[in-house]
Amino acid sequence: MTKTITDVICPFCGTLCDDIEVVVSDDGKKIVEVMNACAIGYEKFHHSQATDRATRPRMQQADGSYKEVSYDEAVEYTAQMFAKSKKTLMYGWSSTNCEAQSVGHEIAEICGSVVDNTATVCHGTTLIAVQDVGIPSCTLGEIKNRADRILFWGCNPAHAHPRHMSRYSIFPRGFFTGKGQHSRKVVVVDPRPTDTSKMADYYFQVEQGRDYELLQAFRAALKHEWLPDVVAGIPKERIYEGADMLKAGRFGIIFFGMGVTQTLSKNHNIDAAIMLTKDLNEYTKFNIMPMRGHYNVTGSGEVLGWQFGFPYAVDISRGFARYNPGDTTSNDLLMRGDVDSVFVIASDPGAHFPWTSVKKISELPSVAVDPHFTPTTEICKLHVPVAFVGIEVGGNAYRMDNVPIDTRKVVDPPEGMLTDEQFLEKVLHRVKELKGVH
Amino acid sequence: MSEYLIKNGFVFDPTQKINGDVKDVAIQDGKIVDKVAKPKVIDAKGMTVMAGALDIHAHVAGPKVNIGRIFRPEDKLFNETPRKGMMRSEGGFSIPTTYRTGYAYARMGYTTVMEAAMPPLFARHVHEEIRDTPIIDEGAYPVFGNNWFVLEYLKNREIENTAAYIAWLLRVTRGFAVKLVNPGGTEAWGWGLNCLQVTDPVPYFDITPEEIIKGLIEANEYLGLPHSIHLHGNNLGNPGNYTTTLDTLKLAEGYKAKNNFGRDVVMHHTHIQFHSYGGTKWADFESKAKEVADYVNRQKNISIDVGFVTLDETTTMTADGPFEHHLTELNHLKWANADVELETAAGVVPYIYSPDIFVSGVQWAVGLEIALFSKDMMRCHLTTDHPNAGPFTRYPRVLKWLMSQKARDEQIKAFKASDKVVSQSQIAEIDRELTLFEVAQMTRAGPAKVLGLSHMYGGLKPGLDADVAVYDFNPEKEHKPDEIEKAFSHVKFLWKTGTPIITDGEIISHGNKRTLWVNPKVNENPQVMRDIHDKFLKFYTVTEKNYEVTGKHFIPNPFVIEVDATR
Amino acid sequence: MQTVTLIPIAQPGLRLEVDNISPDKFAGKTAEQIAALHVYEGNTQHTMGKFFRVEGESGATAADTRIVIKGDATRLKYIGMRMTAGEILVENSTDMYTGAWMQGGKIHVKGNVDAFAATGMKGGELLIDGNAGNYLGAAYRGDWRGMQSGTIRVAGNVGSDMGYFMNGGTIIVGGNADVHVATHAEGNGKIIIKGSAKSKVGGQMVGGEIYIFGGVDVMMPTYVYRRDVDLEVDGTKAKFALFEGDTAERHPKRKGEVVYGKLYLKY
Amino acid sequence: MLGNGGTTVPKIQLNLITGRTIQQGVAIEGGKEKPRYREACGIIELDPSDFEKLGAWRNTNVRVTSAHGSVVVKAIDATQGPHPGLGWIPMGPWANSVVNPNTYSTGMPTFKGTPVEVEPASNEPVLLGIELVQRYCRGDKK
Repeated sequence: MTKTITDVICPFCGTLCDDIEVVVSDDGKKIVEVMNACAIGYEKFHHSQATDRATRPRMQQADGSYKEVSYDEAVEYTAQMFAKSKKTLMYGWSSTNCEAQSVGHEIAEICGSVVDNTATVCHGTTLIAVQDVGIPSCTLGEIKNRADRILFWGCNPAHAHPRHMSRYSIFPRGFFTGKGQHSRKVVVVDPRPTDTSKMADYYFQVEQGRDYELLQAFRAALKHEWLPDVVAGIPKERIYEGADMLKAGRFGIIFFGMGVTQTLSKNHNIDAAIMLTKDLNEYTKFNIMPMRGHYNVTGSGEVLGWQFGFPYAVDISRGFARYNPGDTTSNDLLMRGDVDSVFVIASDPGAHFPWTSVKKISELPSVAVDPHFTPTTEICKLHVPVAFVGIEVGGNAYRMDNVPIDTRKVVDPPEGMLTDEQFLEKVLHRVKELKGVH
Repeated sequence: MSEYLIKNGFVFDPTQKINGDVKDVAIQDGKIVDKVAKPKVIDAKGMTVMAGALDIHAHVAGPKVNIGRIFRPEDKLFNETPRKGMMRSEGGFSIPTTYRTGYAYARMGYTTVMEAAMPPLFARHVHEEIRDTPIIDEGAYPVFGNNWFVLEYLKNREIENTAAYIAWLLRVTRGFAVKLVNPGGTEAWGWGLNCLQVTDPVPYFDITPEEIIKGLIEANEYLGLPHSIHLHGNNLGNPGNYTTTLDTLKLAEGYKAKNNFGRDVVMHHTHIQFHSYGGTKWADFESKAKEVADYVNRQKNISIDVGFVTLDETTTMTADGPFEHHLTELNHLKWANADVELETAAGVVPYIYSPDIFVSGVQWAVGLEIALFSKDMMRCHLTTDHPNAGPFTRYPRVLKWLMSQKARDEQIKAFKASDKVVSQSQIAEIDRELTLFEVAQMTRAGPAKVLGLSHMYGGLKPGLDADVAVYDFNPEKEHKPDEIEKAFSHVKFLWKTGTPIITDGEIISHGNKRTLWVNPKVNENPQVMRDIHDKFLKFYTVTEKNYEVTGKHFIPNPFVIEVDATR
Repeated sequence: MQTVTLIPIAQPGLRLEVDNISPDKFAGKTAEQIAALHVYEGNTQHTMGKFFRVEGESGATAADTRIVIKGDATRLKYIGMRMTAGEILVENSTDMYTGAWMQGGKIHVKGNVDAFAATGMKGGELLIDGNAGNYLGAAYRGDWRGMQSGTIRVAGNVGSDMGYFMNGGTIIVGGNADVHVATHAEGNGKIIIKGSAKSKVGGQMVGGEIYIFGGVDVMMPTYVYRRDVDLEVDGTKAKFALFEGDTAERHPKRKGEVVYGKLYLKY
Repeated sequence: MLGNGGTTVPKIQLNLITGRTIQQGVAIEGGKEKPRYREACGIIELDPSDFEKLGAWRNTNVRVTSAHGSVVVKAIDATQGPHPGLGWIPMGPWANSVVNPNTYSTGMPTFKGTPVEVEPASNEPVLLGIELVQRYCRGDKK
């Protein structure tokens, strides 16, 4: 007799869907079926069951091969690495729960490390912009219930956040939006037509790298200021028309993604988009929201925020927190040779950093804590496999709109496996011994 | 058995009418007791002894506070303290980290703080921050004044259903009291609009702020909760708004407090300084503190906290979404907004109260006038609406101004537009100086009574929690104004429920911090449960099962106050 | 004026934080006392003496203290941070935050400086014979109060985000500038670029002046040509085309006149 | 394209962008050690017009080279387009072999908008993700 667990939270993307249903075997050990999830979420729940996954730590040998070691040996190696280092880069944190993050932060404070999360290569530049000009935003339900203007700028939810459009943005019928998609005008700005732009009423094919110019042009157009005939490949008539269409809405939202955060101008693109949103509030109601990637990258920023005052790239090397992207961010630290060991958890820089940074990681004492085999685990000196958060252990996570949702455990991890939090607790305990603090 | 005897201090305890008599205070197993057998003795000779202080209204934990921290790195610049011994690192001035928040309150002799606005959907976030704030007991007020359930029930005057919903929400969010922020106006902000007067209709919902406020007073007294409704009224911060404030306060007339917690008031109006302005525009801006204070003096069933302006660069944050938009239009500084589905909104904007700006000077005067015109300090409490009118770490400076006319005169002289500040306010004519007994009422006995917690906090009566602060301040000596500020900035000794937290000025323990919440029992109410189920199905973006705050990882040390409101 | 000379005798493994290398910190100290000052390599506190031979001695005050750094300074962060007076001469190149938050005095770097030089500068003079990195004379993260006053001269090229949130003072660049010059500038700052600039010049600028001798590759669409003007700019007499913007921004009025950011392009 | 007396290998210049695809998302959760990850991310999507300029068949391997590195991927037709002049490699080790690491002191490498040169490399293999990363970490790659 199988049993069905409802209201399960999907630990993949920042959409943090919480309506997943998981059918588990009667012994509660195996996932039999996963319902309501997107293709990626479905894959994540099922692959967590893979028989070929690592269940014990693995230490890199001289010849580059890996040899299984005990969790105790893994804790000792990790703690010694922290204790001996002058500055450890502690990177990742976005695919684990807030409780594990908290334990990691105390290790960082004791050892004088740098804590950075995946925002550093995702929405870090968004956070810089927010610090410069703020951010008028809202929860996703406000959009579902009120929004009649939906603008996707440099993001492609059809691929990156598959259920976003049906749960929150384009299609849902809400309190003041009973007609669903018919109550809304959808706008997409992207250098290539995408599966998202197929659903748009208005599509602007911006010249790649010219988002900043186009955003400022839209702002000028709101005030009917002069514009050159063509901006970023868009004729000015279409810009004035677009500006009026946005003004004419009752409640609008701009969603944006890595199309602008990773493109030339970076934080300035977001800055201009936020100011466009602010300007639109002179005429109607408008908000803006980053399409956060990992399911708990937002949570990492929140916990760092209340414990240290900064959302990522937190340098605690001198015992107090400092922050300055460009200096205290992972890729700058690695490329400038300003760290002497690397601790990676719940993310995969090996796959997602430029190769010059990845090479630096492989040359340093390094630990990767991850349930999967990844390019990172296969270049670090030590791989510590752990239970899947949101599947084999619960814990708090923050959705892309900062809404906290407590993830659920649906099955037990393989016999004897530790969770991120348990492993970090052991390392913290050992680090305190080595550093003589209580 | 942990026993302590604090000997020979000047004791101030309004709950026992003790006014500076030299007495001993005994502590045993977390409580104040009459006598102890083998105590550790602390010599408090020449020092001032009071109960631990309570902050009835501060924004110290939760989503908008953290927006403030995250979007103001410059607030931390050159203002960080490294980890030391058992103490975590600290940072930030106007929006300090959770660790600094706990330490800073303790250093001032505060042992209980109420987070003033908790968006229910974000309750987990609020509780995580409370968990990471050491030493002090905390509770949080969920916001109700723009909640769709409340608007719909009260449109039909359904008090019992409103009460049942309040009971449910307090339980699932682990909340402490019923908070209203710009009732109706924040829902209107969902469309970029506002409700400035208590008679302005709320778009679509066909109800007025007046009806929301009266309805929630009735529901609150139906339940008999420890605290009264906690109200941030409409039209905050605008010239001439004192008439709106008087209209709002009048709504409490005729209501009587019904509860088993010794509370007499039915409405607590918060940070009333922001609501006591005259004039028609900034140019003729003036204080109407007298008019408001006089009404509060007459009307015994309401209480207030002040929201003193401390003349600092700070960070404003409130669930009054439209106000923050208004503010960013005025000062052009960065603006964060956070609308919350079905429930509320929030805004955050940095603000500089400059002694060189006439309006800031008058705002400073309004706050002090409110307190100095108040006759019953049990109903007038010390706050800065942290961090809105200034950081809570400035309380000792506010005490200096309240206790010393000389200190006030020095500040008035320091204003650039000194003459205009004086002409637009009455502060220069007031010679009242608050006594330590009155300070103890404003910061201890008063808030404890209004919160319905006088059976735990606010005094040194045997049986109360042993929250005791000892200040190196001799009331029999003459003091320069700055010595007052210095003494109240840093307690010499502090106990939290009997645990020594500060000894000889050094923090030695994180104590046994508790999270307070109220759990009202009401009759089964199938209709309200159906309505809740229906709204989660149709309009929320989280499921009903994923809404309630449960688990030790959010609240490791809860303290539940049970209320039986079954009929 | 008395001179203290620092001669590197060891290089750190990581970057070295030398915020104590400042006339304000050296003033009134002997070579021994200076050698005992702290420097930081990650979480590790060292004495200055571990990395530098200290020669000469400081003046009684910052104002009459001159510091000379010989040898390789490319791994030294925060040279002259928050200095109020006196002089620092660096004979080669420096790392980040050279002269950050400086309020007075003079820093002369004969080589290059890395990013964040003169962050939040309030006054004084910074001379760079080589190139400067990104965020020269910019605001610290989140602060709307960038460079307030003082002068920065760079003989070579500068990176991106020069004069970010600039409110006052002058930056003169002999070579070229990368993207984002004077973004969010407001008030009376002045930037002169003798070479050329890339795109995003003057984006979101509310007030201030930019002079460019060698052209801009892509102009912001929110700048409007006003007229030609004959000017003498840092010793060069020439005809300039005056553009005003950023038209997308709010613009305050001064004496009834709307104040714009001014962008002068040399013919 | 034709040189005197013989053919020269055709090369085209493109502006490279990278990013998410649902296949990439499924593959990273399905296991980055598996061939499926290479199928999802060891590719470059080209506009038909650029295929013409390149004179290469669909689904043949090409070498993508930038100022920052070089990598062999399989060239396929644009799945979301048209985007003449733009090349698309899903985010992953293949893309990260060539993207511009310059952060402009923001912490963020310039993942989008890297000028690259694309040339046929039908005889060169597309490496598995982990293989590729281990190779350049061991220094088998400049």
